[in-house]
Amino acid sequence: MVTAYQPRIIGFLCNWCSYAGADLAGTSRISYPGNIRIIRVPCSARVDPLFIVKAFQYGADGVLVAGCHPGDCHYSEGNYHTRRRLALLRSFLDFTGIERERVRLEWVSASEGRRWSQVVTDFTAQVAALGPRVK
Amino acid sequence: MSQPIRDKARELLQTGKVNCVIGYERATDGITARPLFVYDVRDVDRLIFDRTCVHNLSRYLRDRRDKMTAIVAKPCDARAINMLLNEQQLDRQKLFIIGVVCQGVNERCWGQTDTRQQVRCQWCRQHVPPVYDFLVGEKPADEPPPAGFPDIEEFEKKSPAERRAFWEEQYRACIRCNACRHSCPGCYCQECFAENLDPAWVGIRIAPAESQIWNLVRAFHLSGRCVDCGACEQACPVNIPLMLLNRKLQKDGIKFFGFEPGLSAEAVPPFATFKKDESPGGEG
Amino acid sequence: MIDLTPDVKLFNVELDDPSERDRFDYKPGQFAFLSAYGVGEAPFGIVSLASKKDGIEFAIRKVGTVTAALHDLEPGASVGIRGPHGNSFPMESFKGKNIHIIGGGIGFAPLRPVISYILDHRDDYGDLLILNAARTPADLCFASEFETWAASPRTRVEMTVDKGDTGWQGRVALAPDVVKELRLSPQNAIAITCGPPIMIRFTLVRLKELGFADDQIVTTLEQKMKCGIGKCARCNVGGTYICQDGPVFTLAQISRFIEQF
Amino acid sequence: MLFFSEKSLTAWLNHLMLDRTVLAPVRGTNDLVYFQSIASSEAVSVGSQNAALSPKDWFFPRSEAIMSFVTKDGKTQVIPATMEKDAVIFGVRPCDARAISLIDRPFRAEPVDALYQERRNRTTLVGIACVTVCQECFCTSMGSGPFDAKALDIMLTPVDSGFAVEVVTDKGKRLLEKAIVQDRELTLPKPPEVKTVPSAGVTEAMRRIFNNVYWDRVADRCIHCNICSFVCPCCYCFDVRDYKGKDKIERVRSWESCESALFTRAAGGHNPRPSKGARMRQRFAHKLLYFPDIFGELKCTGCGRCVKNCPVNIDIREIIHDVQKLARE
Repeated sequence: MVTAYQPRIIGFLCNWCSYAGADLAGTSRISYPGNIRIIRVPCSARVDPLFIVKAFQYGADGVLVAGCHPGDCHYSEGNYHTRRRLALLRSFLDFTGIERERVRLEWVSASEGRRWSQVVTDFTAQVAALGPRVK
Repeated sequence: MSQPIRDKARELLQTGKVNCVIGYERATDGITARPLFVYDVRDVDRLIFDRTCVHNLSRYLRDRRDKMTAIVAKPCDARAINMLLNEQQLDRQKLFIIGVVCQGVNERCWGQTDTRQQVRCQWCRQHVPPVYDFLVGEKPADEPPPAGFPDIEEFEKKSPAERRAFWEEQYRACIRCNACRHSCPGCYCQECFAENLDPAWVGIRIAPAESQIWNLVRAFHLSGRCVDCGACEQACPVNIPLMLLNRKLQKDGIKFFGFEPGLSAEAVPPFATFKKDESPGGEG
Repeated sequence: MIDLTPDVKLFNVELDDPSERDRFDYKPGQFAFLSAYGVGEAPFGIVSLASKKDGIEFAIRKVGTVTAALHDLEPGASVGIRGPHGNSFPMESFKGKNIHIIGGGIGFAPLRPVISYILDHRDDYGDLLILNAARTPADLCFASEFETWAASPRTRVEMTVDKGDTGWQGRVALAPDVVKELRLSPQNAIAITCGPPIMIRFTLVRLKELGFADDQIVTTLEQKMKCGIGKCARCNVGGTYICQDGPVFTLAQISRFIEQF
Repeated sequence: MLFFSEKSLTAWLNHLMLDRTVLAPVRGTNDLVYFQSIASSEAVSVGSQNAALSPKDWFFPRSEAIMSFVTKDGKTQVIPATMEKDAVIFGVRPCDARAISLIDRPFRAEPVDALYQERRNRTTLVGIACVTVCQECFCTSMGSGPFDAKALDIMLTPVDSGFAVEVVTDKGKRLLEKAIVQDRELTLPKPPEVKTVPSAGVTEAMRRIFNNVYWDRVADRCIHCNICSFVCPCCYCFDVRDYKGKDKIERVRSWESCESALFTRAAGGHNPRPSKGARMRQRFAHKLLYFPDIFGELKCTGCGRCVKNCPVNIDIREIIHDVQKLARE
């Protein structure tokens, strides 16, 4: 039997918006690919770029960071900082051969269960298309 | 250029304005230069300055935060001082900066006379230190060439697989001596993330996977802070082209945030601020 | 595993193969490495006597990653043990002498086997004075054994803390000052001390002032170690390897060190 | 005298590779020469300069699992590491061979480091004499020399179109059994002139100036970058930590440097060597004072790698000069 390649994806979700959004997707029985392993963080700004590099070192094929929409951060401005950091990190990792498409930053609110499902589905397909990171 | 530095150093020590002048002297090969700490006017004539003076001496200032110190600073070294001032790591009042006009420095190759100019210097447009108390050398009249990153653009043209292969070879070469960190003026953390035991972000194993996380995170911690002084690359005993990583981050720092570190003592580093309606790096 | 203080636990390590127990022979003052599998290994002084056949005891303060991992273990968990290493207290040569034991904090732990040994061979030794010092009353190691010790013939137990608490009626003073206050007599005596480096240094000075000769003062030193067998060149003080040449030294030996410990 | 033609040397190396690991200097990453396991003698690059890192990496690797632990049914088993095949290191310079013989002193002393011992017993060292010298080396002042064969099993000296072969040990003799060597008259080149340093009596001088402020002054410019220890062929400081894997735990030993600020810092924070001066002195004292006191030999072979690589030119030759001078004052 031939099994399609299943990428391993790590998701860092902010506690206030995106984690609640993912929860809503669950309670609303909206399905999405099970490739993602979710790590809850207090704010998307808690995601030290080091976590992302470490996830790749441990064999992740993609990393998704999700937080509150701009303006909605529980801590006022954490997600603006995340946006800056991740922009630079994606470009930097791409430079070292970890394609920028393997890292994604998304805004998902607590009410966007459906959007969460869409984001995960899209990202999983995108990472799957790149193939395994470690060949 | 050595004589005016010596004269100034003598004056500063004699008047008691500082108790140490950090500059350069000739190394034991008779060719390259090495850092020199002058405490005594009798030693000022050992001071030199020329194209072999590659070290970024501002790295030493963190050991002398509370002492009156004079320092010989090339433009990139002075940028490092600004960067450290931006981050509240130095007291400007305790510092006397002997700025030197610089037209580029050479690769540090012990015992070799026929060394090339460092790659980064080809595209440097900062020939005069952005901060100094006393300037040595003539300000150049020519318009400097525009800054650019042709080396980075060239590397970006490679395929992801090629880029990955290139860096994986470098990770294999890395012996994790940490000289890159110790030569860097920006790496002043009391305890580096790499030394954290719990969690051990970087294990002690000298192996590609650990070297990858070390090299990438080290460079990224200097994003918006690296002043392009090349100290890390000059120190590396296995010749890893670390400036490729650093210069990539500089290039993007300018492109995404319009920021070049170290040009002013009052600048706000890019990761300490944000704009509400920006989209750094574009969408997707 | 027994809690001795808020951050010190007493561990009783039993060998998987009981027949190996006799091969693991040790003397008061020796140390061994314990492994918390998956975290690492660290050296600890053995605090029991070899005559105790149902296990080997260690008093371990939670200070780093290995000790934290050991503290987190459940009773019955598996650990690695390597040793015994190092020299020991010359108990033979102490015979017939008055013994002063001065221990500070967790540094009191390696002196406990000396006390046990003397009490087991009580007639071989003169008067025994035990001074246990700690930061606070709660940090006094082996407090539950003080009464038994004090009840032994010709044995006196003294305590001191750097900082008392509401229930504390005893002394509040630094160990070296107590040494001075007690006017320990060097007459036919040996003083054995262990504690934080700063306490050892000052206790040595006070003992000298009281007239103790360099060979009457004995201490046991501790340094960061990786191998315990004189290879890793980490525990050396000057050219002296604490792991092999020590950890037990007389002041006569220490004063020949060229580097500070 | 025995003679190896280049052709028969190549054939011999290729023959050795059939059932052994053969390491030789190979030009690799960033144009530096390293000792690497080779699959063909064509890869060998024996130039006039020594390799960037010494073959100590083979006996005392930068990182290795010295043992592993497997837990089954509540019992933990300790599995020692071993070596697969016998090995040959080709192209070892006299200074690096001597360095290995110096690391032998502590590592092969009782209790022996079993893995190191096994590697030593099962590895044969084939040396190449230095007919030219690097400008930073000073081997003759450190008990060796460009033609010194003492610590090798076989010594090859470059001559016209081949090498003169000196069989130093029985192990070397056995390795040559399948080799085609001719017995012929050979004129050996003259050993090159090596710069010297005043190493005689430096141990006593070190003892005398141990507490001199000199160490703090030199350490001013030291950036404690660890390069010197990592490139040194006879530095053997290491760190040990556990790695948790899926089915086993590995106890890993890696190179470390006594120059590192955390080297002697114990859990709890006490550090007997808190200053750069004390740490830098430790490195030189270990080489020039403690090791000679214990083993009777200076722990330096004059290979010059630290001199060449130190970013701030802390030059052991200059240190020895200064120490001798200060001790006389």
